[in-house]
Amino acid sequence: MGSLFDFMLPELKSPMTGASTDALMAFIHIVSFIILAGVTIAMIYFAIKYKRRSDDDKTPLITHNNKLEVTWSVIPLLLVFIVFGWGYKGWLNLQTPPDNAYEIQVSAYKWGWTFSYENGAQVGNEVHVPAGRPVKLVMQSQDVLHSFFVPDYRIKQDVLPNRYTSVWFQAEEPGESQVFCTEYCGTSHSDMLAKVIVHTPEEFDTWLSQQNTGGGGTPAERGENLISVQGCVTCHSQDGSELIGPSFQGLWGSERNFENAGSVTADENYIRESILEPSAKIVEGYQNQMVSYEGRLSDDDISDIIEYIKTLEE
Amino acid sequence: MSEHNHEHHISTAGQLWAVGTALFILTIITVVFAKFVAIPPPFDVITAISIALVKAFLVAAFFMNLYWDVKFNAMLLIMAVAFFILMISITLLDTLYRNDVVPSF
Amino acid sequence: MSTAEVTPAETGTKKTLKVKRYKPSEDPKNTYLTDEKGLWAWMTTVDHKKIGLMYLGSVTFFFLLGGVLALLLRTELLTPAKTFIEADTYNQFFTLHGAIMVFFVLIPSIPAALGNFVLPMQLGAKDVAFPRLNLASFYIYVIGAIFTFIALANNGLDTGWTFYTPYSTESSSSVIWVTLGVFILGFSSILTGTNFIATIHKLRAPGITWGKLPLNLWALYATSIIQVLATPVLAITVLLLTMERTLGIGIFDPALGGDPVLFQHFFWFYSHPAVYIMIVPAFGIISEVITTFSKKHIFGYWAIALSSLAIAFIGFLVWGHHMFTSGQSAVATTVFSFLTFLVGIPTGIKILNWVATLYKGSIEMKTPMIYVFSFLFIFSIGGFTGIMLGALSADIHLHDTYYVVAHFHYVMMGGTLISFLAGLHYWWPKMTGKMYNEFQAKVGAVLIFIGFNTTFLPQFIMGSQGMPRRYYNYIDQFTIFHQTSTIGSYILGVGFLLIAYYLAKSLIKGEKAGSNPWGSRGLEWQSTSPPDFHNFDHTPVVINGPYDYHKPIEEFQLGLAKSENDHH
Amino acid sequence: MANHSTSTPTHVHHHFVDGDQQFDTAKLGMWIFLVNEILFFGGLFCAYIVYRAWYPELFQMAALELNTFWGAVNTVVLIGSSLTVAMAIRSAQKDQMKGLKINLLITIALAVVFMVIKGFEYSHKFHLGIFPGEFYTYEGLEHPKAAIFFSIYYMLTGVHALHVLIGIGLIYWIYLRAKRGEFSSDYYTPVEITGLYWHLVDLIWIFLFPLLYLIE
Repeated sequence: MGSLFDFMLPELKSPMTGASTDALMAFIHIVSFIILAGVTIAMIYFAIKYKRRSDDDKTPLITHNNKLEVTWSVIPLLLVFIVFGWGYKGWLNLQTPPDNAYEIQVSAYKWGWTFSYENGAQVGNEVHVPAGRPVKLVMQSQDVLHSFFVPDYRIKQDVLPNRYTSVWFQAEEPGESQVFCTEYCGTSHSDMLAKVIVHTPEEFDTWLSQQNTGGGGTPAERGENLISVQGCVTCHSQDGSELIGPSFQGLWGSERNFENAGSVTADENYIRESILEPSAKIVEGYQNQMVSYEGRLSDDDISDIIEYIKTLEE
Repeated sequence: MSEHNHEHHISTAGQLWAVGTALFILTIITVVFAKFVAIPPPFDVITAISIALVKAFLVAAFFMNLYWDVKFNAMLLIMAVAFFILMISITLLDTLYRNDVVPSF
Repeated sequence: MSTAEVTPAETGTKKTLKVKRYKPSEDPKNTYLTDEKGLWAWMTTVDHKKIGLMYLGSVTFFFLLGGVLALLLRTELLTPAKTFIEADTYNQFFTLHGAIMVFFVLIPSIPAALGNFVLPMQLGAKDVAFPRLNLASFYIYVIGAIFTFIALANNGLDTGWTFYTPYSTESSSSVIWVTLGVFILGFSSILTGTNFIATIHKLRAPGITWGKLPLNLWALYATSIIQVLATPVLAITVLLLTMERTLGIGIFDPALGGDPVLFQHFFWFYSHPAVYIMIVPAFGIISEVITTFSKKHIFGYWAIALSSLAIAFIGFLVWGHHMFTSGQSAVATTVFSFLTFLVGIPTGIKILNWVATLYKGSIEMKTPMIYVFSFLFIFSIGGFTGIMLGALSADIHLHDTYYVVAHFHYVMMGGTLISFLAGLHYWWPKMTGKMYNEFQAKVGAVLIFIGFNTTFLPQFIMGSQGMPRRYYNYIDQFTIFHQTSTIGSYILGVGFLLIAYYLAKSLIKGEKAGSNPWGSRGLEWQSTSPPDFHNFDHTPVVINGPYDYHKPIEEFQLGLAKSENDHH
Repeated sequence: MANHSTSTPTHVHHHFVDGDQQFDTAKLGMWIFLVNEILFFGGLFCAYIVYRAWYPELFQMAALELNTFWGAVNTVVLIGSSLTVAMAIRSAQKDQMKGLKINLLITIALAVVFMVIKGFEYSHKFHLGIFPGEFYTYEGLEHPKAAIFFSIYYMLTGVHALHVLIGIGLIYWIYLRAKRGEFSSDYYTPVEITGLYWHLVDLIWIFLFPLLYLIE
């Protein structure tokens, strides 16, 4: 049985995200196989045993049996509840990256992937990650929908324009894994591939430091530059002092309460929304005065600013 | 089947005019409420929709004759509205809660 | 002449009617096929049987088109990268294969083609409630098809049948022609559904109470409800998409500030229930065939009847399970997953009831019954893999892989199409009055079963190993699975050719079928083959249920001694 | 064809037992069609509600661009036409053929008034540069999604207006048939089911009016 499952699934390289999935799939396959075998055997057995002898065969009148109906409704119901709970638990784990996850920005486009690191390094169609450490990918698309899929890690997440989505994994051993795009995106959809390359932590650090970080420094440095160039600093301080708008200091990850929309934890999507649609959520105690920066900042600019704001975390 | 000769209901002119007048008055009320009476949100929307529902009920029950008609036709209308509400409420489950990472229940 | 106590559908009170036995002629002189002749008479007919046959012809034509596309796709996938067509052509082919099979074949196949033919007959009615509307919905279908052909001649379509924005708003192919075609086609579906609901409610022969309604009609009833409730949302969705492309209204296009995930909600609000539009009528056929060939009362009539309605209802609440990875909110994902499992239960109940029906039956393995056995096996696999895909963490891994492709082919092709074939072989003698070659038909059924599993079983494995769907190119490790799958598809192709051959031959050389070759108790079999223009000699009177195989056939051949409106 | 005997009126099709069954069936069919209409508009209302929940301030700002007075007038006009259709059916039921024709004509007139007012509203907006979708050029609204509000506005009112136009056609057809004397208290099924359609058009507007015009 074990070897059959090994045949069905690729080798699991991120047990933290995939172990529960694999166990659940094995469970469903086994239970399904038993029931399917039961149904098939019953069918074939009846077909042979009750083969028509003559055209005048008399059959008994059996209309229904409520006990039987209840039994075969309730047992499957219990089974699917187990499956639901199991799937839900595994999925919840996939939705909640560990706090110490190493973050990499992902940009998807027709037809390729760009991975950006904290130090400004950018790599195309290859994402290098350290082994034994959770890695979180914060993704967005530059054009149509894409989807980031690594079969070895049992993870998948659509990549959308205008929004961030994220996915995480923890590869335990150095090695390579295949990345596919699984949301149809046109001509070269099937060539929109990438590789995850897992290094030992030491090798990873060496690799990262060797990367050309390009002009303008790290995303955070570029972000710092942008907020003064774009004039954000006129209204938003970086040291906690009160100006027209809320300060950037301590913004990242804090609980924001709004005049008009409940509260959220400040994350990428919140900051992005605040830049592009400032009036959507007004922080308590402030006026709706900011204008939208849509069209004035590119998606990369916004990502850079977010990176900078992250460094101002208290 | 032919024994089943139910009479078609015929509304009197008075009934129809009464319903029409009620609809006119409700229209005026809803405009007055919206424009001249300051109702704090979200009760302004609730008021406007409630008045619209009353108007819709009047039209469906009396102009469309559902009040006197076989119940199945009324059930069809209710079913349509119910599925419309299902469609909206489930869609809102997504669009309103996109920021919460983990369901809060 | 005798009397019978029946409950007419309308009043609900018992009354006594004068009835007499009418034994259908084994060699009818006047049938609906001889009644009106000539092309013009066919094209303007309001006879539900002829309209059903016209649908059958169109569906067959589109099935051939979609099937050839499928074979071309499978051939291209024999090797990684280019085998014989370019990536863009491949993308167009899989889009058209999907769109044609869904909109032009699966949705109308059972309700509009077979349903149109048998529904009034199973009710003992002379026609559907609105015969002219019925003809209109056929022509609306034709117009929708013409729009699609215009698109074909004009850049084709490369968005996938799902039309996801923003790809579909940017695509340079003729999306608008197809969306308009789908919009028009939707009305055909809506009108058919409207017609069927009204017919089942109002035109039941004396004595057919809800408890004596054949399960095929319960299934068509549930289907019609879904058609009426869901199809308008498809209409508005494709209309909005058309506007998005022409005016840039921005509701779904992220470049204009819209939300692509909202489009997916709109799309799947129709397209998930549409899956039930395709599969629920298949359930109806299975119930008819399995009782006929085991000569036995159906087991759990109400369980099967009501589970169709339950599926129709719950089917509306689960559309978001197509969107677990789309970026929809966690709350919605959780709710959708939970509801998805609920829809699996009534389906499972049906399967078990059918198997229980076989118990102590008198089982004859004629061709339709072989298809039913294929169906039970294949559809069960489709159902179990559906449970797999409903489980959140497993779906994250399997979504948009070949596992999903295999799953919906097991459900749609293995479920709907195989039961369509069961129904076609079952009612073929009634429709044409001719019998096909039983041996060749059995070979065909076995070929379909083998070809089907060879094609799609490997797809489960490669999908679970990570092969994404809609891929023109693939990495080498999947080659063996793709090649096996392609070989399977050729076997399927041969199977379908064989079926086409012996069915066509039966029209010319087939033996006379006789009015009731299977010894069925169903009302549609108590008339001549092919039936009279008015379906029955006398307005039928029904005192027994359609599955009362313990009663003699004479009790199923009763008609009003004198019709109340003198129409026979 | 079946031989129609004298006991069955000619308007009864051969597959019905009698006129009552035919009337009930036609009405049931129309109601099922109305279910489909409600869900057709339901999709648009769904888009409206989703965007309204996302951008409530946009809807409040944008509603000020719509003319409540003319919206209210149109509501009254449409309710009036619903009333006259109901009166037309009553006339048919009572065999008052003259009343039937007059009421149908008034209904058509009111529907035309509705369309004319709608036309003025549209042309006023076009004049300001409020076009649907990407042709939107109006600068009076400081909101990045202003164009989307008006897209939804144009879709809702546009699809509704299309239904009004179809309704005018249908009622005119009924009027012509009434003029030919096809209807009587025994047979007025087409009048009744066209009336049902027209009431639905009214029903939709009853919700459109507060949702679009009356948000402050």
